[in-house]
Amino acid sequence: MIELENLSYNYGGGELLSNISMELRPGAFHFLTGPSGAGKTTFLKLCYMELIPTAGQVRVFGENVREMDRDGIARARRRIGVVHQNCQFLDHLTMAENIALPLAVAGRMGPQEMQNLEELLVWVGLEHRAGALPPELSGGERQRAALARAVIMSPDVILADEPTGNVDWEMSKKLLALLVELNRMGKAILIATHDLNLIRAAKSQINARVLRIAGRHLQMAGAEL
Amino acid sequence: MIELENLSYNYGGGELLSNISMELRPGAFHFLTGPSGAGKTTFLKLCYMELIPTAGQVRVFGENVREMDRDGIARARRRIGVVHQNCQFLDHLTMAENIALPLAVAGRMGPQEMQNLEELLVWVGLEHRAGALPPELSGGERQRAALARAVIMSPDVILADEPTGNVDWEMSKKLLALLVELNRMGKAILIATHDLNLIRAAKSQINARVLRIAGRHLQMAGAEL
Amino acid sequence: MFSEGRGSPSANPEQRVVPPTGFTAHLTFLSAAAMAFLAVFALALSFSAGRLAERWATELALSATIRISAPQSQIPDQARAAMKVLETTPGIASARVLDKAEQEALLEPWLGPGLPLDALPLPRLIEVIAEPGGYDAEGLRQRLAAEAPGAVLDDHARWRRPLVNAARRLEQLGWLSIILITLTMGAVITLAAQAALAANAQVISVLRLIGAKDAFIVAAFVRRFTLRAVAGAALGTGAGMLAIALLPETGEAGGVLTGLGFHGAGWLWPLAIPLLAGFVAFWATRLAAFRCLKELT
Amino acid sequence: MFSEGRGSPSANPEQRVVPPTGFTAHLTFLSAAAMAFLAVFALALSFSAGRLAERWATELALSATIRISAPQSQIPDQARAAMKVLETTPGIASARVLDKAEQEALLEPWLGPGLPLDALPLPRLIEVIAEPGGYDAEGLRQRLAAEAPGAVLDDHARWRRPLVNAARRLEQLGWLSIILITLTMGAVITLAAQAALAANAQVISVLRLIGAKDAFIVAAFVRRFTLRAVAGAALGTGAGMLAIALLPETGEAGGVLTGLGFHGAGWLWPLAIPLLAGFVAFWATRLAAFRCLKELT
Ligand SMILES: Nc1ncnc2c1ncn2[C@@H]1O[C@H](COP(=O)(O)OP(=O)(O)OP(=O)(O)O)[C@@H](O)[C@H]1O
Ligand SMILES: Nc1ncnc2c1ncn2[C@@H]1O[C@H](COP(=O)(O)OP(=O)(O)OP(=O)(O)O)[C@@H](O)[C@H]1O
Ligand SMILES: [Mg+2]
Ligand SMILES: [Mg+2]
Repeated sequence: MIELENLSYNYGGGELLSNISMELRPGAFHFLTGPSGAGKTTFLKLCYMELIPTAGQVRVFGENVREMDRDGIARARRRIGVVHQNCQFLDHLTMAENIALPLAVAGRMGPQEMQNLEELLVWVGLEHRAGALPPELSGGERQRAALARAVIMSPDVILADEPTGNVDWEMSKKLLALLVELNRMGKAILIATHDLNLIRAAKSQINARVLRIAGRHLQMAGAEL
Repeated sequence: MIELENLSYNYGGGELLSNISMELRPGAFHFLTGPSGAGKTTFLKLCYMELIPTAGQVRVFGENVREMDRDGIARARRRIGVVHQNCQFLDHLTMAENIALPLAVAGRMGPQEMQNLEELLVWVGLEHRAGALPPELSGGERQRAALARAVIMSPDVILADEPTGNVDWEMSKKLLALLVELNRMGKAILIATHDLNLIRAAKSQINARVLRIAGRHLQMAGAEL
Repeated sequence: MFSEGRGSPSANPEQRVVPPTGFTAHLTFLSAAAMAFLAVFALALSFSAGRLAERWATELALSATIRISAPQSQIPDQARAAMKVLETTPGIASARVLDKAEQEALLEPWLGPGLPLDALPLPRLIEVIAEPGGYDAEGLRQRLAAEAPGAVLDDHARWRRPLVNAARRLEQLGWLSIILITLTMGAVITLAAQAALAANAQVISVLRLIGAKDAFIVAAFVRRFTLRAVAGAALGTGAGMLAIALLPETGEAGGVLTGLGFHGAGWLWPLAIPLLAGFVAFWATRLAAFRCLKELT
Repeated sequence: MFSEGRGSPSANPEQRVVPPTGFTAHLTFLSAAAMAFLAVFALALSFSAGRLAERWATELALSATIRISAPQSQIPDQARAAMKVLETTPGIASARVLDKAEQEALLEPWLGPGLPLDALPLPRLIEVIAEPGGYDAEGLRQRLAAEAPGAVLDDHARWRRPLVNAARRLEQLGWLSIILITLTMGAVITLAAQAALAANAQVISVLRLIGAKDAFIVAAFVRRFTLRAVAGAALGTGAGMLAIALLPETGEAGGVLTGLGFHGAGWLWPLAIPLLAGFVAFWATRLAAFRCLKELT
């Protein structure tokens, strides 16, 4: 669903990612690791078309990103759920409205969706904070809300950047369980994380692959975990 | 240096923290844990006077927070280094300028301080990013910069909220070593974190105490870790 | 979700995604109001000056006299000659030789009543009425000098012409101010829109992230800013019209300018100001928003 | 650190902590410029109208005449009585009975030269020159009617008074516009400052966190906004003055108003506009900043 082909990227200085190829197929569950500053966030941004590669190709749902116009990118993004590393919300809307925002923007606010929203709020443990405004949330609550917003549209691909950086281990396991269930429904999932415990827990449940960015290249890791 | 006495706090709704007492003495090294949304960030904000308790007392450097005026609070904050959970910077200044900002604001920009700045940048692994602007940094780099800014004034107390949430384990150990060294120099340190590995690593090096917020109260933990 | 709040928002979620208030909002509203207020005054000034110029020009046109002082015997000939000249002068509506009675009435204030005018060698007077556009007084003078040497054109309203010019200038100044004010309003609204977009960079990036199209984002901002500019301009216009209506009335006798204001259908003109503000705001915001979105990549 | 950049910033770090640009900055600059531009025109209008009123008032003051038409025998007595009345009338600078020669010159245009005036029962004329403040014409008329029944005051410039009033009104309108413009400028700068503070909420919270005092933060914003308002107003004033200097000159003959502009030392007045803008900006920003900081806790 997302293919990178001989992709390179730099922010104007030296090359950050070099000659990387990857394919994210339906039903795949990938972790992305690497030291801080290695380029994990950059990698994800390339996948959801916030950045355009300096060399090589990115194909999203079969379309070459370079050839997509801005509306095309918007359409493709509706099929990709993203959890940003520093999750941002519309500060004047309640959390429930924020989580439902992708539905509102896409004009899909039927009763079925409202039902899903309720369930999702319970799953991420935010049912009691549904009416709060984003600045009133704790760090972990924000991260959970961001994950809920990413999956509300039932997207084909979920890209999450450090989704458990601010939550405790119990909550991390709950969030992982949500992602695993979505994965079993056929969604492709790519998670950037530092949390080795999370990776271990996932590997015990499903067939997760671990990619590692090191020295500008993408390596397969996993055996050592 | 910071004393809480029968402190309670609520954001207008139900009580979040209730009847909490604590004393942070020179040379103390405390961890603060608890589930997401328990009130760790709120607790730290009470310690650095961003919030005023709804009941009970907070004394900072011997002065009652309720009786301090805004300039008094500003003066006290110069002796407290804070790492916010979502670290914020002045986006138009370089990282080096941002880290040196407390010195600039206090009018202490001598050559000795410049020397310290260089060393600190190396320690947090940002020497190659000193000239970058904050939006150009990765999540982990921002967190390290925030820690550097918190300690540049050589404050008497360091309060850090999830300072290793976005960095890998190697870097976490390095940052911990920095904090341990500062603690050995007599600084009081209070760290809110979910990272049990970090707490374990600290306990193996120094006499760290673990406080846990659960059910509105502050408990001593640690034996089980 | 989106079901409380105004109207039926699930149909128009773009109405809610932009924060409802904020200083840029006040700024747009207030600058539109202030500009509209000033524009009403400029408009009133233009209209009043225009009317004043009109009136002065009319008075000017009614007040020329030709006096023929010559030996009594030559007077009838010269009067005829002068009349002939006047007939062929463009811009003269009519000319008429005053009869004895009229001339007596004119002289009375100077000489007192009951004067034996018949016994006096009085000059003959011709009253000249010009057309609204006026005539070439200098040319007429030269032609009169040639045809009727005793004829003297007393353009006694001539000194008023500068006043008419002044009034016309004032009218132009009013329109110039309106143009300036409109441009300023456009610039202020554009910048306010850009400030709002910059302040809402987070809103925009969130909307982008969840797959909102540019048109959706732009519509949200444009709608809000246009409404705000129209509302502000309407308020300012209303306040301006009220202020002008409340200006102390000195009556027609006091000259048109002292009665600064609108007459009759003139009161409809200021109502165009909010429409103009809305038009300016719509395009200013739209262009600013699309440019801003393009820059954000 | 803080050593590159402008000046010696380590001494003045507050100059660098506020982002140097941003839309609110442009907004402040531009609104100050636009307001100053309009203010220059309003000022020129006031001055020109004031001069016009002055001139018309002076002309008015020089042009009254009293005509005494009575049986020849009573004329000298009534003339004396009228002179006595005039002497005791406040606001009259001088009055003088015209002699035969002068009266002849006055009548010449009406009657032609070489008139046997001695043979005519001419009324006597008194030229009245008023003081700049003018006099009470109605009161004078009533007193003359009592003391010298044959005396008629011909206040033949009376119809000009509405013009003078109009000019005075125009002058007031100019000053009113200046007040409006100043208030608008103050409001716009205040809101721009608040918008800037709101947009820089992050800057403020960072500075708070690292122990910056309120005065430090306020100084940074106030300084920037004051400089920006002064610079904008200076530009606008300069542009306005240039525009006025370039207005087509119609000369003194064309009336003062058509020569809209400043004379001599009048050119110094617009220079006060940037100072006023700076003053307004300083206080508007200062108050807005302290209020904003108080609200942020
Ligand atoms: N806009 C930018 N301009 C220039 N350099 C950038 C920009 N964004 C990121 N970088 C640099 O690129 C490198 C990789 O950044 P990235 O955010 O992808 O790292 P990361 O792997 O996500 O790290 P972390 O685990 O700390 O979040 C970092 O050194 C960062 O400073
Ligand atoms: N400004 C606020 N207004 C209302 N409620 C708030 C506000 N800030 C925080 N809260 C609520 O108070 C609770 C505690 O928040 P706090 O940020 O202290 O949690 P935390 O322990 O730091 O959690 P985390 O580990 O997720 O960062 C949360 O439920 C949060 O939603
Ligand atoms: Mg990252
Ligand atoms: Mg927290």
